[in-house]
Amino acid sequence: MSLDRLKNCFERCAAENRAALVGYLTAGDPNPAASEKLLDVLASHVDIVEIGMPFSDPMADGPTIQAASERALAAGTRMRDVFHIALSVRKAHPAAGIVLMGYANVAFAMGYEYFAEQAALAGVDGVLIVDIPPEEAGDFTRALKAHKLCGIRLVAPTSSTARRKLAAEIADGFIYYVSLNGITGAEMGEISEIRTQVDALRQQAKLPICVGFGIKTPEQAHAVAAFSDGVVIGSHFVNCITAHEDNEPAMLSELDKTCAAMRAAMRKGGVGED
Amino acid sequence: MSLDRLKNCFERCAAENRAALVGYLTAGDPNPAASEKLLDVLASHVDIVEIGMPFSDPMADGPTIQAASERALAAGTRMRDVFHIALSVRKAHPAAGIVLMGYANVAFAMGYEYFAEQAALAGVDGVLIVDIPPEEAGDFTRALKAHKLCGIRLVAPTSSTARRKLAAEIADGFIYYVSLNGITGAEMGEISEIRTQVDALRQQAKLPICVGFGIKTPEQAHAVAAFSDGVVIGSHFVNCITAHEDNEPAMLSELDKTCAAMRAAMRKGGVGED
Amino acid sequence: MYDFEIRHPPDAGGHFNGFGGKYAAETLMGPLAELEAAFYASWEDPEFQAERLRLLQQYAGRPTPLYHARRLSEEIGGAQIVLKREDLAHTGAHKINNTIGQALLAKRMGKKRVIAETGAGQHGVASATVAAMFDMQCDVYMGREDMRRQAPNVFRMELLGARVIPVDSGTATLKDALNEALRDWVASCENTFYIIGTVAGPHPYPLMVRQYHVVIGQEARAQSLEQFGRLPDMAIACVGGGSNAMGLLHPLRDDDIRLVAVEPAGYGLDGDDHAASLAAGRPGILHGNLTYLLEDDEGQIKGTHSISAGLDYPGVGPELAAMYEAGRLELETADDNEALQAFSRLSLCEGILPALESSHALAAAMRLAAKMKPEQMLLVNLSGRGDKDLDTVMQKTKEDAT
Amino acid sequence: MYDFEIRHPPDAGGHFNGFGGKYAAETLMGPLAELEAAFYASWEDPEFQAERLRLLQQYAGRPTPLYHARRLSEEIGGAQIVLKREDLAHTGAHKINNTIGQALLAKRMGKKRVIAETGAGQHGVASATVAAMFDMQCDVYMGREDMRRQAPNVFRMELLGARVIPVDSGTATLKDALNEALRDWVASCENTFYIIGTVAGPHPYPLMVRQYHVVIGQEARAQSLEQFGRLPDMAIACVGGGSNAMGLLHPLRDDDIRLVAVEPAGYGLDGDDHAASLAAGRPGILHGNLTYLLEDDEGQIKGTHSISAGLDYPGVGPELAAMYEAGRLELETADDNEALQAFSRLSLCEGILPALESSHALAAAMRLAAKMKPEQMLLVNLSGRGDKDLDTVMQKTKEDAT
Ligand SMILES: Cc1ncc(COP(=O)(O)O)c(C=O)c1O
Ligand SMILES: Cc1ncc(COP(=O)(O)O)c(C=O)c1O
Repeated sequence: MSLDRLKNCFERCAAENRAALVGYLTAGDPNPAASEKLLDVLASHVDIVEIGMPFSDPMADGPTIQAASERALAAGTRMRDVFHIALSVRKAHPAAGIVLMGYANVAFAMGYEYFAEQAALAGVDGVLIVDIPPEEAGDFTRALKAHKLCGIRLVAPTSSTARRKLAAEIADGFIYYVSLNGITGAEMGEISEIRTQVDALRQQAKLPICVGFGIKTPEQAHAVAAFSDGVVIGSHFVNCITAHEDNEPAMLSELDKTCAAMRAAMRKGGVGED
Repeated sequence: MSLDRLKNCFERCAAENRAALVGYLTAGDPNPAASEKLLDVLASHVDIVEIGMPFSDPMADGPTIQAASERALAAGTRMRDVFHIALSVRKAHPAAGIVLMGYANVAFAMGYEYFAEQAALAGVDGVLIVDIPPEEAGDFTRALKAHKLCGIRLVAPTSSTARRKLAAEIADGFIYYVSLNGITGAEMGEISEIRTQVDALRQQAKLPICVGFGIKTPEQAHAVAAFSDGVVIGSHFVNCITAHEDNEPAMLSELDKTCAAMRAAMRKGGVGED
Repeated sequence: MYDFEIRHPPDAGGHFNGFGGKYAAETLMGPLAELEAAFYASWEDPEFQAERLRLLQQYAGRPTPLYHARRLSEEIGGAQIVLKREDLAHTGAHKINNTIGQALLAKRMGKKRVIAETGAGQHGVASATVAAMFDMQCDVYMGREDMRRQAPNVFRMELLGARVIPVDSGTATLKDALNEALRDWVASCENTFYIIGTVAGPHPYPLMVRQYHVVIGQEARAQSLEQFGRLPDMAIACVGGGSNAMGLLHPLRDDDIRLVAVEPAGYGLDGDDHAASLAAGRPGILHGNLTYLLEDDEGQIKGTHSISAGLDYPGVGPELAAMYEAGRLELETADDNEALQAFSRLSLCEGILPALESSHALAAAMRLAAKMKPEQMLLVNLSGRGDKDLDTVMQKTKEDAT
Repeated sequence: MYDFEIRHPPDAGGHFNGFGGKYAAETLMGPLAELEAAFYASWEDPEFQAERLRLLQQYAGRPTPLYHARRLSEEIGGAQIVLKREDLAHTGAHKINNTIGQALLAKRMGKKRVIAETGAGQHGVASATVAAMFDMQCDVYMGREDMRRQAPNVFRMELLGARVIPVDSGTATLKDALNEALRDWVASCENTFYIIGTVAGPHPYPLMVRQYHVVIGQEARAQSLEQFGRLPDMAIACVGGGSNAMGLLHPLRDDDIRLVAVEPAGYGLDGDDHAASLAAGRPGILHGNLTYLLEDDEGQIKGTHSISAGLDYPGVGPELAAMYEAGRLELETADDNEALQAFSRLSLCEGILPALESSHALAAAMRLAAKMKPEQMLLVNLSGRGDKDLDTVMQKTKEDAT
């Protein structure tokens, strides 16, 4: 089921000659109720919804997403809220891909098996845990597989050829290529360098390749869309929340606009490519 | 000359059946001019005038005499003022014993020889330097002797028999028995103990024995006078200056009364002895 | 005295009986592999080891003495208390053993910049110190709250030429500084060496830091035999991340000696105001390794409290977790007040001001010694000196007076 | 490494070529004789020496390392600079060598109370430290002005159980504290041992303190031969009273080594704001001995100034005066700014924060090393660590910024 849904997303996009738009928000940010609405807006624009599980110590995230985690936790967000939000996205957007993103300890504290079961019940398609590399992924991957969830794998500029091969082998759903050595929200790397890397990665991996980290403008997104199967936008969307503290309607409308602009940038070829 | 004058002082007192009164003030305290008048008052009551040479670091003195030194130095007192004051005492009180008391560095800085010459010219009879013990006294004693000045020696409760003998041998004028292990102005020791010590000292020394350190009341003075040849009063007299800061007439009159009371206490036998 | 055998190594993935490992972001997996290879190669390199030992001896002041605290032992009337004097090491704590090792490794790897996280400032100072000596750029991450509490150490680092970067995220203390250092490293790993300050973090850090600190226990073992003709019956150390504990205890692991770790009970184990990860935590994953953590039921890391900033950390080195679960490590705790009392007692009895961290070990040691016999011997790691804690103690004394 | 021969002893009266002696009040002559006898007897007593060595090693952390400051030497481009690391001794300076010796002697003499004077607080802390270990009452005299400047050391002493007695007389600094301690001792000598902090005071203090410190030079000599296969060409130390200087230099006196003492030039030798007794003073008598003093034309002792409280004293040990007049001691000075620069340079180049006292020696050493050849070797006594000086340096840095 889940495997199929992500696959379908990419196929649909390919058919429309565009890259998939993968959009991230932290669940529970700025509070569970508002978050549910925000993710609904997000899901109405993007192909794949990436739902961040808030964590007290988000070591791979920059200030924007750190703050989102802090807001969500301060508002009392718990894992059942995360799953509830996922489920409501699933219900309203049956075709959307849904991926949970987060840190190992949250899943470990639940128990990998129970975590996977709950995710599956919530209609989630895939899971990306930043700090469970392939070397430590054994039990976790088994739990995901048992519930037909995709284990998304990251590949970074520092990943060796051997590691890229390993990621390609064990990944499901898609490969997430991190476009820079750094944290979320940093400045994006050189487009030409990213393209070279993605092209090379294609030789090793049959899965779709999404590119993320640091993409902030429709122009950047369009440029990346040209040679990737999907473009991940995170901090840029979270900023819609940050910019309108306590003003929910403003958040929602800005997110709506921002998503629409990014969605438009997904088409392959055209202005951005010239 | 000098040797004779001190000797005469004690003989005169003995003839009058009293102990000699030895009175101390710091030269230049609170300033050279006032000090000259204060010492004149002092000399009119006491048998032997002990003139303190102010020093920046009076290690053997308690707070009262330390402060006197500080006042004198702050008022610009120099050694020529000290000698000038001694000379004016000499002129007004031809029969008075005059002893300079102080610390080694002041005499050393002048040169022992020049120091002794100046002292002799000022009519001084004896010199007591707190921190030149017999062991270090060679050059200094020679200089004093060359100018017929008495080298007064201290004996302390901690002085060994050998040291007492040494002091008795090399001393001139009188022996100054320190009645306590401590600094000037401290509490006086046990009278009976002091008496025992003085009596014992008489077996070794033919010189007159004066007792000092910590004697503050006529009663104490009277008790000490009973078995000694002289009683040294220091801090108690200096307090007359301390008590009347900036009020010279008051200082002078209080010193006059205080000296008179002490002088009266010098008689041997009588009330204090009962 | 010293030997270079790696005893009780972790498995190839850096696991100690399941604990530890490499729970790191993909970007760091390459640099960690490179680090691991460089560490093992350097460990086998006699020249590297000779240079490391030279610096430990001639620069850091090793061996540190083993001192029989006679007066204290007598007053307590139980076991003889013997102190391993890491307080005399350069910069005032055991931390320098590790930073010398890592800085040498950084140099060998051609890195021109080092970064470090610090809580109390001791590891930051030790890092800034070796960076100065090796002419490397040094940035130290420190929670803004800790910078306020430990201002003199901030100034020390600056005098040593390091830049201290305030961390405002999270609780603005040690764990957040570690997060921030990891974030820096992810972006800078090509030219930057991350000097972790304790036996935590992803493999090979827990192994590497342990190996740089085992000189403590190796010396203590040899000194004990030489000075007293015997080994101690018990050895005891405080645990923040566990570097001074592993340094002392690991080389005694195969001896018939009771090994005791002391965790900070803060205001008491009842509430959340402590940092006793083994005593009150459970296994979880943080900062690159699987270990005991203080967390809520959903795995969110808890804020901690200890009067000693160096113990104020919600995790513990994975090898300690493994030794604890294997029954080879006994557990004790000491709260803020017990630590303060031990601080005062050692100062008054022996003329040694212990670090508040070490005071936790001392507090437990005094308690345990009292139940032992005078012919028994208890070895305590005096991991650092208390000079850095004067402000804290002064303030506490003032508070208690009012 | 150590030997117990008393080389170049003074004459029977404690004179070194006329300097020194026993210029004390009669009351103290008895106690001084008693002390002298006890010192000589203890020096010949193998048990006493063994216990002293045991404490120096196991308590104070001797031998302290000899460290080749490679980076600094390279940057200067002259002689190789080698540091004797007294900064690593317990309590952070060489002072502990002396207080261990004197406290052991006090114990042997049955004294239950010790007193001390202190300026920077280092000797006070070292005295309070040994008093705690030996279970003796300890009162430390300290100028009120110095107490304000060195508040952390005051608190350290109090934590060690000592009473710090403020001195308001005179300039309220070190010389006045010494006066006050002498006043106490005159009254208390029966049950009290006065621990003087440097190679000054009446005989036998200058000899005694020197003998307690020669371990520094004996070690350095042996370490130099062992580590570098040679002796240094020059040895250099700062001079307050001269204890760290005599400790390092005296055992090298009979070698073909240039010996250099560095005095504090404060704001400059032109005015009175310095404490360079040998460079700018003349012979006089103070605090029980004849030596070089800073005084006016009538022998009144001058107020002094140095940025380092430990050098802020208007006299110098008599044996240094004798060696200086005999031409066996070269003289250099370093002013406040040069000392601060040396402080900063060693911190940045070698990761060692030197005491401001020691920074004077370093300043002169750098100057001299620059004129020497790279194959020559210059040994510097790093007499203490700079942690105690952080406030002073911080304030100075702030002042310079505005
Ligand atoms: C003196 C001292 N002891 C102990 C610790 C705790 O660290 P660890 O448990 O790694 O030894 C610290 C940390 O700063 C410290 O400074
Ligand atoms: C570190 C240090 N060095 C030097 C001195 C100066 O004393 P001395 O000349 O006796 O070595 C002091 C005195 O406090 C000191 O603390």
